[in-house]
This record gives sequence, structure tokens and C-alpha cells, in this order.
Amino acid sequence: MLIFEKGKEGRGLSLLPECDVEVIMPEDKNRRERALHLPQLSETEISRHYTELAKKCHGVNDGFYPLGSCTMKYNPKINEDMASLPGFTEIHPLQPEHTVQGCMEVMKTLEDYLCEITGMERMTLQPAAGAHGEFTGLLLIKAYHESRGDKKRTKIIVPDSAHGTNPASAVMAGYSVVSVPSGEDGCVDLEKLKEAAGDDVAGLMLTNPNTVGLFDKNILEITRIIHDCGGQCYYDGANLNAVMGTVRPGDMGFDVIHLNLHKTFSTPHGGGGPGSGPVGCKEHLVQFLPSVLVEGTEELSFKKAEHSIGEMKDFYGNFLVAVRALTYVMTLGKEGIPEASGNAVLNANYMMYKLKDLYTMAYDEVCMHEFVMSLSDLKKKTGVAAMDIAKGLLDNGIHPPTMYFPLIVDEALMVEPTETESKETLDQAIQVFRELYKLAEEDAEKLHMAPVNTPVTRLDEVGAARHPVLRYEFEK
Amino acid sequence: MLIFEKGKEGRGLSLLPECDVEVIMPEDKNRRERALHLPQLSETEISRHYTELAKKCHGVNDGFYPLGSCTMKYNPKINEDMASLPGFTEIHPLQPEHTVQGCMEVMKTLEDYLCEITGMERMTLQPAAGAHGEFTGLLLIKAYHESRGDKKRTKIIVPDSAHGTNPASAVMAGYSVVSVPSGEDGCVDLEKLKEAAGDDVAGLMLTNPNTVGLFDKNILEITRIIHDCGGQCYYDGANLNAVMGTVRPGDMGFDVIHLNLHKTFSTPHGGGGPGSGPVGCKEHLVQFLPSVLVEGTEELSFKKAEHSIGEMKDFYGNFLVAVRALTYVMTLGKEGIPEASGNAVLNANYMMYKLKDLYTMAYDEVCMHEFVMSLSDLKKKTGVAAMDIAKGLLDNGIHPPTMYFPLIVDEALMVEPTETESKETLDQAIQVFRELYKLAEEDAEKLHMAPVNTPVTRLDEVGAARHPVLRYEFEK
Amino acid sequence: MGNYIPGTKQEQKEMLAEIGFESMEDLFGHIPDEVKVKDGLHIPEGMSELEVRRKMSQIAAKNKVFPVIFRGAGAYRHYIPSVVKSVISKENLVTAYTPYQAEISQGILQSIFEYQTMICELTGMDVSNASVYDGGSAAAEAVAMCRERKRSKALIAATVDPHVLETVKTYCYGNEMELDVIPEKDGAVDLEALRALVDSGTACVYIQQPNYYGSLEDAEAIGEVAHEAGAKYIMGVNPISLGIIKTPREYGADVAVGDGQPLGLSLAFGGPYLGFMACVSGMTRKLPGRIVGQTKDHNGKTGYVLTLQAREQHIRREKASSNVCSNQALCALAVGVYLASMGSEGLKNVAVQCTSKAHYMARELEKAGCRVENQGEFFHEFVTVSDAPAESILSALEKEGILGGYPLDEHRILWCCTEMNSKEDIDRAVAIVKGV
Amino acid sequence: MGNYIPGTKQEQKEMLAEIGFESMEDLFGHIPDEVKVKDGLHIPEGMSELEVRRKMSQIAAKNKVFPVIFRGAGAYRHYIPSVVKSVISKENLVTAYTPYQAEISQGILQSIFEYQTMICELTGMDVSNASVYDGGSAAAEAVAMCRERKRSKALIAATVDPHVLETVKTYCYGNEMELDVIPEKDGAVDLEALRALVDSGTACVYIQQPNYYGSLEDAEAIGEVAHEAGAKYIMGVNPISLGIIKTPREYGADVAVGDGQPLGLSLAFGGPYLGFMACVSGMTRKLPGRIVGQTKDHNGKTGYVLTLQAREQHIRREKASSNVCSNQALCALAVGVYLASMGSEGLKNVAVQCTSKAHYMARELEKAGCRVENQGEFFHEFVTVSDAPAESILSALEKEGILGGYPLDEHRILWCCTEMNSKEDIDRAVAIVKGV
Repeated sequence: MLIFEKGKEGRGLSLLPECDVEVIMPEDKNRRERALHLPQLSETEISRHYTELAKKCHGVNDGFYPLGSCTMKYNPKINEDMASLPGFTEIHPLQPEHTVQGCMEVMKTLEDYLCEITGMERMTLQPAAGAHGEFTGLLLIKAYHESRGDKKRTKIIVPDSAHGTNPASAVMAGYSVVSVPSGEDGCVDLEKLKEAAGDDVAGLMLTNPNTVGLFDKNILEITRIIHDCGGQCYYDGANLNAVMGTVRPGDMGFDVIHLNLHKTFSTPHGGGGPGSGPVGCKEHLVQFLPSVLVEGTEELSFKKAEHSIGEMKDFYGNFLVAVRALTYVMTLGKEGIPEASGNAVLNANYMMYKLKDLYTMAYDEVCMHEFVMSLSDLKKKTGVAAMDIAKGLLDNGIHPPTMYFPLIVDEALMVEPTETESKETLDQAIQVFRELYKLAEEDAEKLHMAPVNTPVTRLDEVGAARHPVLRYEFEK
Repeated sequence: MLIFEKGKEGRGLSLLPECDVEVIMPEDKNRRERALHLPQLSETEISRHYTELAKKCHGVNDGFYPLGSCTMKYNPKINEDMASLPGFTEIHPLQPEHTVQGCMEVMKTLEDYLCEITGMERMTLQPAAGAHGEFTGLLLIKAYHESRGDKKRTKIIVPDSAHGTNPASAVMAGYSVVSVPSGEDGCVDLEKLKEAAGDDVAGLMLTNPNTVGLFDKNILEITRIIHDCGGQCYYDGANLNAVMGTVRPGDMGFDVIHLNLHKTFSTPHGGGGPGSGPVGCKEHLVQFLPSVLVEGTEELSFKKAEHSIGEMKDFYGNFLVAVRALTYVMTLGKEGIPEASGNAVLNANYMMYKLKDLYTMAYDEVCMHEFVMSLSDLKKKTGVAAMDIAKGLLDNGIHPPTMYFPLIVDEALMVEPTETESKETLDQAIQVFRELYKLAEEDAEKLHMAPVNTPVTRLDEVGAARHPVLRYEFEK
Repeated sequence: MGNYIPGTKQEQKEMLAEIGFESMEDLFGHIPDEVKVKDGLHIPEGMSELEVRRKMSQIAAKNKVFPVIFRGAGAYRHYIPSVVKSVISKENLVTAYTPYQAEISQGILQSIFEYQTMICELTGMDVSNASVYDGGSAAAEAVAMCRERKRSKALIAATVDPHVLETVKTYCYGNEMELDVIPEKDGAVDLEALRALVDSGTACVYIQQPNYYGSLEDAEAIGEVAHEAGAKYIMGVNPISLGIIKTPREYGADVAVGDGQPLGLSLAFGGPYLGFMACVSGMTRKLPGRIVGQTKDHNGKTGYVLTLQAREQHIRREKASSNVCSNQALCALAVGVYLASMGSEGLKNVAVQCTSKAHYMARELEKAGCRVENQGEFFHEFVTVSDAPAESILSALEKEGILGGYPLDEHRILWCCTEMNSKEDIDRAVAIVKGV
Repeated sequence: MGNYIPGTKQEQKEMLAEIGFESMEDLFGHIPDEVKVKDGLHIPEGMSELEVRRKMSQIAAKNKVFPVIFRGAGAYRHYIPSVVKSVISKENLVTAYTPYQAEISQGILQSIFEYQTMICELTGMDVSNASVYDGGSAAAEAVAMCRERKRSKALIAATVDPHVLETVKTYCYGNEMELDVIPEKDGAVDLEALRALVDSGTACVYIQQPNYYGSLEDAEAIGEVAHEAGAKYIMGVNPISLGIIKTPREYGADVAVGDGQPLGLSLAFGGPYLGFMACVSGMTRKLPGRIVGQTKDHNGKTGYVLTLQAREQHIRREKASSNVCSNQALCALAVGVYLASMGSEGLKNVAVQCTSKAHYMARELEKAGCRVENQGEFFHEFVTVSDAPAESILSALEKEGILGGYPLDEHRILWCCTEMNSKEDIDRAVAIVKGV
């Protein structure tokens, strides 16, 4: 039941005292006339309503969540405690600098650590999400070329295995997109890349390990090709959780990167945000960074980059997300950060190893922190698609892997266990995967009908898009 | 799965820094030898374990909770916020008085308000629960008689409808118990009471409204009879939620009372505590109060009563529960407190009215905040007992009423809706009750098997008591 | 040192052995040596939870929490009901991903559907998305969504929040829309100047109501100018003001955006906040970001899904209208709980208290010798000009634990009042100002 | 004014009408006038949530939160892992009643069963109950449970916490058990005096380990004396110490009790804490309070129930051994999460750090001119005697934000160290003491 269908006219909470000054109302011409329908509920009803909604959700604490490319690691409770300190939550963004030295220290310290982890010179915490970071990074590249009077660069090269945000971000930054096909090994096809490289190329967007979970060994060659043609190399940080402490994007030749603090740095996803997508860059791009940077050692101060591209949003980014991420990095430190990556890779390889006799792996090589299975064989054989296996997992209390991505793999399921899962959890999930495979062979129909144990069964998405109902309609 | 069956040797959290001073160990003769088996889990596993446990519980936010005599009203969120202020949680109980003026103000203010609501002179917040309060109150009575050299009083009169704690508390206080039968109207049988009253009676324990939900109109006569024989009148505050602002125990002639802050004053029950059972008394008993009382207006200080019975426990009571209760009383105030009671009574009468054509009411009169149904007719007719209806409610998301209490009503179900429930909730529950009645007539077996939608079905309680398994046994 | 890795070293070794590796190094052996980190990361060693708690608490203590705040300028301190925090800290809501798997995400999806409805109610619009990053990015996305093949110029009022203006500029730098600023006159949009700027290439006119100085623009007239030229009309609004001020729809807007922070989110040094976006039904398919729709499951049971995804990047890739994917879902939930807690009357009450207190403070500051610059009606912000330097006034207030208004220049201060400012606070602040 | 009543006045009127009443007064009409409150309650008017929050926050601000604490004496500041608070604020655990309806209370019941197991592990005992109010009442209940028909005298050491002693006295005043205090000698139980006191009427001997002064008693010898006389032996213990100190069972105790506050509960001005009680299997049915047992459901599935209820007041009424019903379930849950977070090694580490730091501080204070009074081994508390008045020392510390030890008299101070006190804190405190 929707919240609007609950409650009754006149119910409500008592939240504010009476107005203690003379009441002023706007003049008629500016006064709202339209009736305002907000819920009218007692606190009991509100509280119960959201308790009911929460029960219909599955978070990381509810079970295994191997959602590929999303790095659903456990969200430590201490992070939440630190992000709710009044010394952080009650600070106005426009307070005088000497009254926000703590906030600035958070920003500066986190920036320093993230720069060291990624091999970047400076980093802005302003972007609010990965996609926002991509857009920001591309604008840095744009500003860079323009600053050199290099106006002919209109293209961004994106591999066909890339996240959909990459091409979309490129377009937002005013570029056209050149898609480069992947080789049979899932990696960048060097020949094709060389063909695409030219003096109209502003840059390349890449993630390494790539979206099929493999580390592209030719990475230095790839970034060299782009640099040779005068382009800039952009690193999509989606997969950083595989390589922290082993490889740094900066050392692979990338000029600019974004991170997803809500993936790699354990801040919660919130059911779709708030995230945080800091953007780091090499020395030559620092002058273009947006927002302000924190400078100084004792007395910290804000400084705007000389040729800043401006503001990507109001204020300094999703600050409380940065607080959580800093808490996390401080906790793990120089040994813990690489350990996280090492175990993320171990867990992925373990699961892949234990499944590959049954499920077809898209690429049967050592994977990084995730691997991609192709269910097209199974589908041919039984009619059971990736979607059906995914929905079967729901009935077993496991969040499905990412489905149908990357696009270059048919019937893809992309599994990312993360390092915060125990061997028992992996073993249990492996067993469920194997049982579902068997079920597919024995009773495909059952999987077509899955899930059955969830608050709702499969929903009519086509109908939803065809006849959109996007809000509750109050009776007139 | 028990927490001991999860995890693995060597797993754990990193909570403390290394010891920064020389490590000292106890001498061998005092050193623990016995192996210590505590869980060895990562934070992910711990967090998921308790998430799983929490899912198997039903709290006030999960639905209607008409558990008679327990006053399961909604627990406001602001109360929790206030009880987690560091200015309350981080205070050592033995800090110097000038550093705990805030805590003392909480105690004094709450005491003042509760005294006004109940018509008492002073109140101690030390007792940790209702039963603890009963014991305290009886010791006050004991000390009172002794202080007057009146040593012959060895009996406490308790109606047969009383809570089991009453006689048990009386015994703890060194008294023997005289049970007085209730009249047909569920109220105290005045004649029987007069017979029991005598110079060996230390006092009477009573709750009014009584445990069948009725206000005993003869209350002044009752307390007079006891006073006339030299006894003291003890008020069990379990049912105070019915009469706040309408009647005060002090005005009904009671000398000493206990309250249940976790019932009447909206502090959460915590699955069985912590509660709080303040004990208030009239002027003549103040000198015997346990613990310390807060005195003063500007600079507050602790003072021990002149002839204090001593300490009922360490320190000053469940202080954070008092914080919640004070928050509640401050919120409701002089109009809100009577309104709470008024609506508690209204809701009970409404439900009773809507059910009494079908269910047999133990006493078909205007009830107070709860009413008692007797299902013996139904049981005779269909074999469906109070227990079965209760379990049937579980399958409908409703917490059952109190079962088989008071003992004087056969197949009792005691329903206390509380004032924080909406008419919709009552109507829905009424409908469920009616449907279950119908089901009892049509398919008794189904109700015997209920519940079926719960994490477990009916448990073997007899077996549990006969072959007690009271802890997990580790393999040797 | 914490690491949140359940497996012990022993277990890791066993797992490695089982899949055919000797060590972690071996597992990473396929990575070319020349790109590998040689001597570890140069960040401090990890810390225990106790140490981290201490360290972070010490850092937080370096900030000054002002008990009394008269500063707004884009971030507002309002009362946040207890029930809001209690809901948004439920772990299954906090730790879930974007609700792609609708069957186990009905709670989040329904909460967003309810949020969308509430935003539509507030703004008077037909359709709302599931939120974007904040007010600034919402404004920028709104401008972008109005672009048409022959209309690629945006006009934005000089009287909008400078952060918003800067953000719109950056987005336009990216997508290469032309952006002109409509000059201000007496602290409001210069209608004549607007008329001169608008033409057949104008995609949209963007104004803010109440504007940066707190004043109410002649929003209906501005909208008419925009529409006459065939341009879309976008209004950035303060959602609290909508409790009593005309809705963007009533003023004639096609798109309404704003920052939802005042609706239950803490100041938090600027974020996370959330941007809301709503529009008339004709523009639904141009709206960027997630949208939740109602539908049925196999058994005919009502449910909710992310819908109209054909607009989005993961389907359309380079043809998408925006790259937004993660947004501010948990903040949208907070807004939903806030608005449910306030109810229609409650929100109106907040708005009335905000404007009443601001007007009281403005009057009192005038009595204290400041001049209020706003010419027409204002909501809960206003600008004073004082003889005393703004910095002196603000320092004096700061000493007393009061965060004064935002200094616009040497003598101009932008003040804000909300329901959190009692008459007593205001009187105390004014007395201090008077004493400077 | 808040009231948490969903129904509007209009709805109430309708409901009244439906059931045949004209008004609330009418509904209460059967209550005799002579007992009715005439002119309302004399308490302040209700307040809005904002006002209540302000008021309560102001009251809390009148307390002084000490960043550094060297005071124990029955309440101890230990590190509480983040996960503890996160678990014990889950609303379905917080707002549930005592788990009478086992089918919908398996989470609470299982958590208590786990708690019972952990308490047994800590103490070495066979059976634990589900908690009582606190350490003092646990001690008093333990004494009462040892009573037998011909044994109604209890002996309690003078070296126990005075609050515990007072509580036991009060309970004995009630149940009319005779109570004798075993005198102390050099800060520990006087074994000879004990031998003289114990006799065939002695129900039990109660001592505390470590005792009030932090010293370890010769617990094994004391137990032997008790047992030789046929009396039960009860030990009150600090649960943290059990990480490294012998268990009560190893010392020979029949019953172990104590306050569980150090295991994850905040100081909270003295409560809520919880009392734990555990005993050897022969005494199971004498144990007061709730006990959870494992059993099966109809389908053979393992489940948990409140069991052995025949001991309890709601069944036995005046024949019950105790009146305990509500206990401290949520606190027991906190203890369970704390012990799960710490694990065996973690708890040992806490205990080692506590005792190590206390010994370091004791040595340093001796260097600074204080005399440590403890004769034998001590755990994490110790007593100093100083020339300077205790009050002067404590005031000097207080000025620097340090809560010093607890003053036992004019020159004696009972100090406590835990893992929360860094060497730096200790050195700073000692330097201040030295300066007095």
C-alpha cells in the first residue's frame, strides 16, 4: 500500500513550536493555490510504513551480493558512526575556513591517500558519482587540448566492452564516440586501436582490469599509442578493487581517472546513491580541476585551480561519503589496501575455478576481481537464460550477478564476489549455482517462473514503459 | 545456525591498538587455564548473523501488538535519540555531583512529573523493572511497620486476579500471601476483603483498573478497609495507562506504587528489558526510600533518605530508560498525558464493542484500556482454544493478546490495543479476529496447526523443560 | 589493522592451493612487472577501530558547530524529525544497490515512486525523476534536456545562486550549448533585458524563485516571455517555499528543479544533498536519470520497476540524453520520510515560520541601522547593507556562537531565517549587530 | 504538543458515537467522581519535538563528559565496537516484548541462548540465566538461591563493592536471611575470620574477584572453607578479567555472578547494565529469572523457547524463588555482540591491556610519590595512598578533563585502567598528580 493510501485528513506529528513572531504570508499573486497532497499520518503509521518497505529490500547484510562491476563489499559500521558525528553533519558548507579545518583535513587527507593509491597528482572530490566523474575527467581533457590551441580533437575512443556511461559521458562533453572492438581475448585489439588513433582523437576511456575481468597486459602499449597520437588516457575506476597496491593507473600511463568511493572504498550504495566519484589527474591537468582544492599543511585553505573548468555541482562533493571512505582507508592502511585487492581476486578465481566445469566462462584465464560466464550454451541446450539463473538465485537468498553485461558476451553473467565474503559463503553460492544448472537441465520451466519466494514475482517491465504510471494520482 | 557454528579459528575484528606498555600477566595460580570458546568471526559474518536474527522477531513497528497488561504502545524515535546523547551515555555514575547536574535534573524532573501524575510525594527511580519495584514498595511497607514497632504484620493481601509477580514479591519481602477471591463482577469482593483484613495484615496489593480491565468503583472503600486495619495500600502500576489525568493512585488511597516506564511511558521493552520500575510513596514512607533522592533547585545534590531501606541495586536505576520516559512526558505534557489514557480506553472499548457479538467477553461492561475475552464457549463448541486463536493471529501479522491471564477467567485472551493505534488498524484486527472465529467453526484443525507462516511452528515446550538444553556444547 | 577480510592467511593459502597457485604473488603473476608497484603504497599503516574512531573524532572536533545559524545561500538548516534518521539508517535500505533486481527491491522502488509523487505535488508538475546529484546539477541537466535541434541557447538569470550558475556553465561548456546570462536589475531579473536576449534559437530560460537574494521574481511574466519565443521555461525553486509560494507550474514553468536538502538532510558541509527534477508530461522522455513506474507482476500484484530505461546510458550509450546512473536514492528516501512527517499542514507551517522570522529579523536589523536591499517580496532570505564592514559584524556574531549571514561583499550580507531560529536568537543576533 | 495518537478529534468522536458514548467524559462516566482529578495535572504543557530535543540537549549539556577516565569502582569504560550499537538499535529487537510468543521471537530467543552459552564459557559454569538487573541484584539473587531449609545465613566479604554489599543486605532484609560480613585483612578476605564465621547454618559464602580494591583474593582457599562447611560458594567476578584470570569454576565456585556492563554497555550514569548469573548444573532449577532452552518445532526444526518456567512467578506465584520477569534482554544482546566481536583472543587482549596499563600506572604513581596499597596481585584497579588530599589530586585532574580514580577516603584513591587509557594519558595524569 502506498503511503498516500494510508493515514487520514488531520493526522500528523507535532514537530515545531508555534511561530513566535508575527505571521507573514506572501501576497496573493505569489501565494500557492494548488492543493498540496502530502501524507497525513501519525508517527506510528510512518514508522511502520517504512519498516514494511525495508523488509522488501535486500542489502549487503542480507546475504551474498556478487553483482559484477559494482563491488558490493561489506559496509563497515564504524564508517557510519564517523559520518554521523555532529562535527561533520552540522557544518554549513559556507562557514569561514578557520571554522571548517576538520572538514578540509578530511578532504586533503583522503585526496592524498587516493592519489598515492592511483598514482595521480591531485584529485577533486566534487563529482557525486562515477558517471559524474567521467564527465568531469573528459572536461579536463577537453580543457587541456583547448589550452594548447588543439581544436581538432573531436573523438573519444571507447572499447565496445565499456560501461554505457563512457560513451554517454563523452557525448555530454561534446565528443563523438569511436567504438573499438575487443579482440578474441576480451582485450583491446591493438591493431584496431592503432587504426582509430589519430590527431582527431581527444582521448581513450578504459578500465583495466577490463569489464570481462581480465588484466590487459598490453596496457603500456595501449596508453603509448594514445599518447603518441596526442590523446589523453582516461581510467574508469570501476574495477580498481582488483589492483590496489599492485598496479597504479598513473603508472599504467593514464592521465586522468575517476574512482567510485561507493564501490572500492566501502561506502554504502544507498539503493542508488549517494555515491562519490573523485577525479584524479596528472600534473599537467591539475590546473583545470573543478571546485576548490585544499592547500596548506597547518592552516588549511581552499584554492581554485588556475584554469578550472568551473563547478560540477554545488559545494565540495558528497562530503559524508568522503568521511566514510577516509575512515576505511585509515583502517586498512598500506597493508590492508593491497590485501583487500588480493582477496577480491582470490575469491573471484576461486569461484570461477569451482564453476568452470559446468558453466562456460567467457574467457578461461586467470581473472581479476570478477569473471564473466556466458550462458548461451545452457540457453541453447535448455532454454534457460542468464535472466532465469539470476532469478533462481533470488529464491536462494543470493543477489544475482550483473546480467547481460558486458555486451560483447552473449547471455553474460558477471560475478564479483569481493574480498569481504568468507569461503563458506562462496562455497554455498557455488553449490547454489551448480544446483540451478542442474535444475535448468531437469526443470527449465521452474526457472522461467522464478523467483517465487520474493515479495513480488517478475514484473511486467514492458507494460511499465509502454503505459507509464510514474506517480500516484489523488482523487480530485 | 548458532553463532558458534559460524566463523573459523583465527578470524576476528581489529578493534584495539597494540598494548603500549609492558605486558603483565597474572601469576600462574590465578591464570585462566580453561579454554575460552568465543565466536571467531569477521564483521561481515557478525553483522549478517544478527540481521538474520532480527528478521525472526516481531516488534511494535512490525504490526499491531495488543498484548494485554503490557501496554505495547509505539516507542517514539525522539526518545531513542535523546537516550543516545553522549552527555547522557558517557557519564560515569560516580562522577562528582557538580559534573552530573544534567543527569540529576533528568531524575528530579521525571520524579516530579511522575509524582504529580500519580499523586505521590516522592519517587525513587532505582528499581529496574516492575517486579523490582514491587519488591521495593513492599520493603517500604515493611520498614514502615517496623519503624512503628508493629511486628505482628506478616501478611499481604493479593486478589486472585493479580499478576504472579505480586505474590512472588510479597514472599521476597518476607510476607505470606493471603489471596482474596474476586467477586462475580471481577472486582474485589468487599466482604471477603473485610474478612481478610486484620492486625496481621501489612498491606494490600492491587491494580485499578484491575486485571480484567475494569475500574473497581469501590476503590475508596477498599483502601479504607486496609487503612482501618492498619495496613498499607500498594498500587501495581501495570494498568496506569488507563487513568492518567483522570484518577491518581494517591487520591484513591494508595500509599505506595510502582510504575512501569516501559509500559505506560513508552520506553521500549527490548525483548525483555531493560525496563524501569520507579516506586513512589506518600509522605510517611519517604524516609524509607532506597538509593538517593535528588534535592535542591539550583545546585542539585544527592541525599539518602533518613531511614532508607538501602540499595535495591547498584547506582540509580536504568537511567537511560528514565531519559526516554522524561522525553515522553515532556512531549505529551498536561493535556497529552490524559489524552493518551483517554484514547487507550476508547480503543479498547471500540474493539470490545466490535467483537462482543461473536466472542464472549468475560465481563460485559465498559472496560478501561483492555478487556478480557473468555474462549471457553468457543472451545467447547469447536475445540479451538485461546492458544489456537492466538497462534492464528500470528499468521495474520498480529501479535496475540495475553493468553490465559488473568487466571480467574477460563481460556482468557486479554486485549490491550493502546492509544497509538489507528482506527484502521483496529478495524483490520477486528476483522481478523472475526475471521478466525469463523475459521474455528469451519476448520478447527487449521487453527490447531497454526502458525504456519512463522520462522518456526509451535515448539515443544514440554520437551524443552524435560530435557533442558540450555547452552551450546562445543566439541571437546 | 582492520581489513574486513574473513579468510585467515591459512584459509587463503588453502584456497590458492586448491585453484593452483602458490601465493598471492603467483596469482598476480600474469600482470607485467613493469607496471607493478615496487615498494608498496606510501600511506600510513592501518589502524584499529578504536584508533580510527579517535582520529576521526579529533578531526571532527576541529570544526566549529554553530548552535545558531543565519546563513543559507544554498544550504539550509531545518528541523529534521527523529523518524527520518531512524528510517534512513535501516541497513537493508542503506546497503542495497540501485534496484535493478526489482523483485527484491520493492521497498526502495516504492519509496522512490512515493518520492516522485511528492515532488510532483510540491512543484505541480506531472513527472519527477528519482533525483539527481544536487540543485546545481539538476539545473544543468534541465537546461540540457530543453535543447532542441534548432534551439541550443540557454538564458539564465544573474539572480540565481552562483554555484548553480557555475555548474550550468560547466555543463554547457561540455555539451557546447550557448549560455547567456540575463542581467539583474534591483536584485531581480531585468525583464527588458530578457526580452532583448530571447530569440528563436533560445532553448530555455532559467530563473530561480526565490532568487539568490531571497526575493520573489516576477516569475509569471518571465515565463510568458520565454514561451512567446517558443523557449522552455525552467524554474529553480526552494522546496520549502512551495508550502506557501506558487508552484512552478502555476507560474507557467515547464521544468522545475531544485535542491532537496532543506527537506530532511543535514548541512553536512555541502553533501550529500539531492537534486529534484520534475516536468510537464510532454517532456517525460527527455527527463534524465532514473524513473520508477508502477506495474504488475506475473500474478497481477502491483509492483514497481525502473522504467523508461530506453532514455538511459546503459541502453542508449552514446545516444543517451544524460549519463546519470547512481543518483541520491537514500536522500530521496529521506525527503520522502520528511514530507510524510511534515504533511501538508506541517510543510506550510515551516514555510510560514521561515518567511515570518526572516521578515521579523529584517525589520529588526533595519531598526538596528542596516538597510534591507530587497525591493519586492522576499521569502526567508534577504540582503542587508550596513555601514559596518560585513566581516566585523560576522566576527562579532561568531564569537557568540552565531553563524551570521553570508557576506556578499564588504558591506552586504545575505541573511536567512528558518523555523530553527527563535525570536530570542534573532533578538540576540540583532543586538550584537547593533553593537558592532 | 506531541501525543502519538493517530486518531483525530473527529475520528474519536465518531468512534465514541459508534459505541454509544457522547464524549470522553461520558466514556469515563462510570468512575466515581470523588476519586477524579479535578483541575488537571500540574505538569507543563506538552512540547513539540523540536522543543523537546532542545530542552533535553540542554540538560545533557549540563553534564561533563570526561575524555579520559581512570575511575571504575563498579562501572567501567571499555571500547564498544561499532557493530554493537548497530545491532542493538534494530527496531524489531528494541521494541519487542519478552519472547512469550516463541514463533515470532526466535531471533531474541536465539540471541539469549547464545548469550547463555557465552556466559557459561566465560565463567566455566554449566548454566546461565538470561540476565537479571545488574551485578548487585545478581549477587543478591545468588545469595537467595543458596538458601536451604536449614541454611539461611549468608557470609559476604567486606572486600566486595559497597553497592553490591548494600544490595545484598536489602534483599536479605526482605527475605530475612541472616547476613554476616567477613572482615578484611590487608585489603583481602580474612581467611581466619571466615573460618570462624562459617558453620552448618551457612548457606553461602560470597566474595568478589578481583575485589573492590582490584586485588585477587585467595579464592580457591576461600572456596574450600565454604565447601568444607557444606555451604555454597558464590563469586562475583568482573567479566573482562575472565579473559586471563581463572574462572570461578576453576576456583571452585558453585555460582558466578557479576555485572556485564564492561562487555559492551556504555557508562550511562549507572544503567541500564545487566547482571549475569551462572551456576553448576546441580543448581539449575534454583536459578532465578528467565532461561532459554533449545527444542524442536512440529516439523522437527530446531527452535528456542523460554523454559523451566515452573520456577517462575507467573506459574508458581508465591512459591517462586524470585519475582524476576523483565530482565535486561537488550543488554544481554549487546553482550553477545560484544563477545562475538571480541572473540577469544580479543577478550584476552582487553584483559591483558587492562591489567598491564593498571600496573604501569601503579608503578608510575609510586614513582610520583603515592603508595600502592594492594598487597598481592591486582587486576585493573588498585588503591593509592597519598600525602596530598585525594580531593586536591582529583580536582587537578578534573581541570584537565581527566576523571581520576574514586576517592575512598581523604587520602586513598581507587584507580582503574582499561584498554581505553593510552600510555600518553597515563603519563599525563601521573604528571598532574605529581604536580599537586
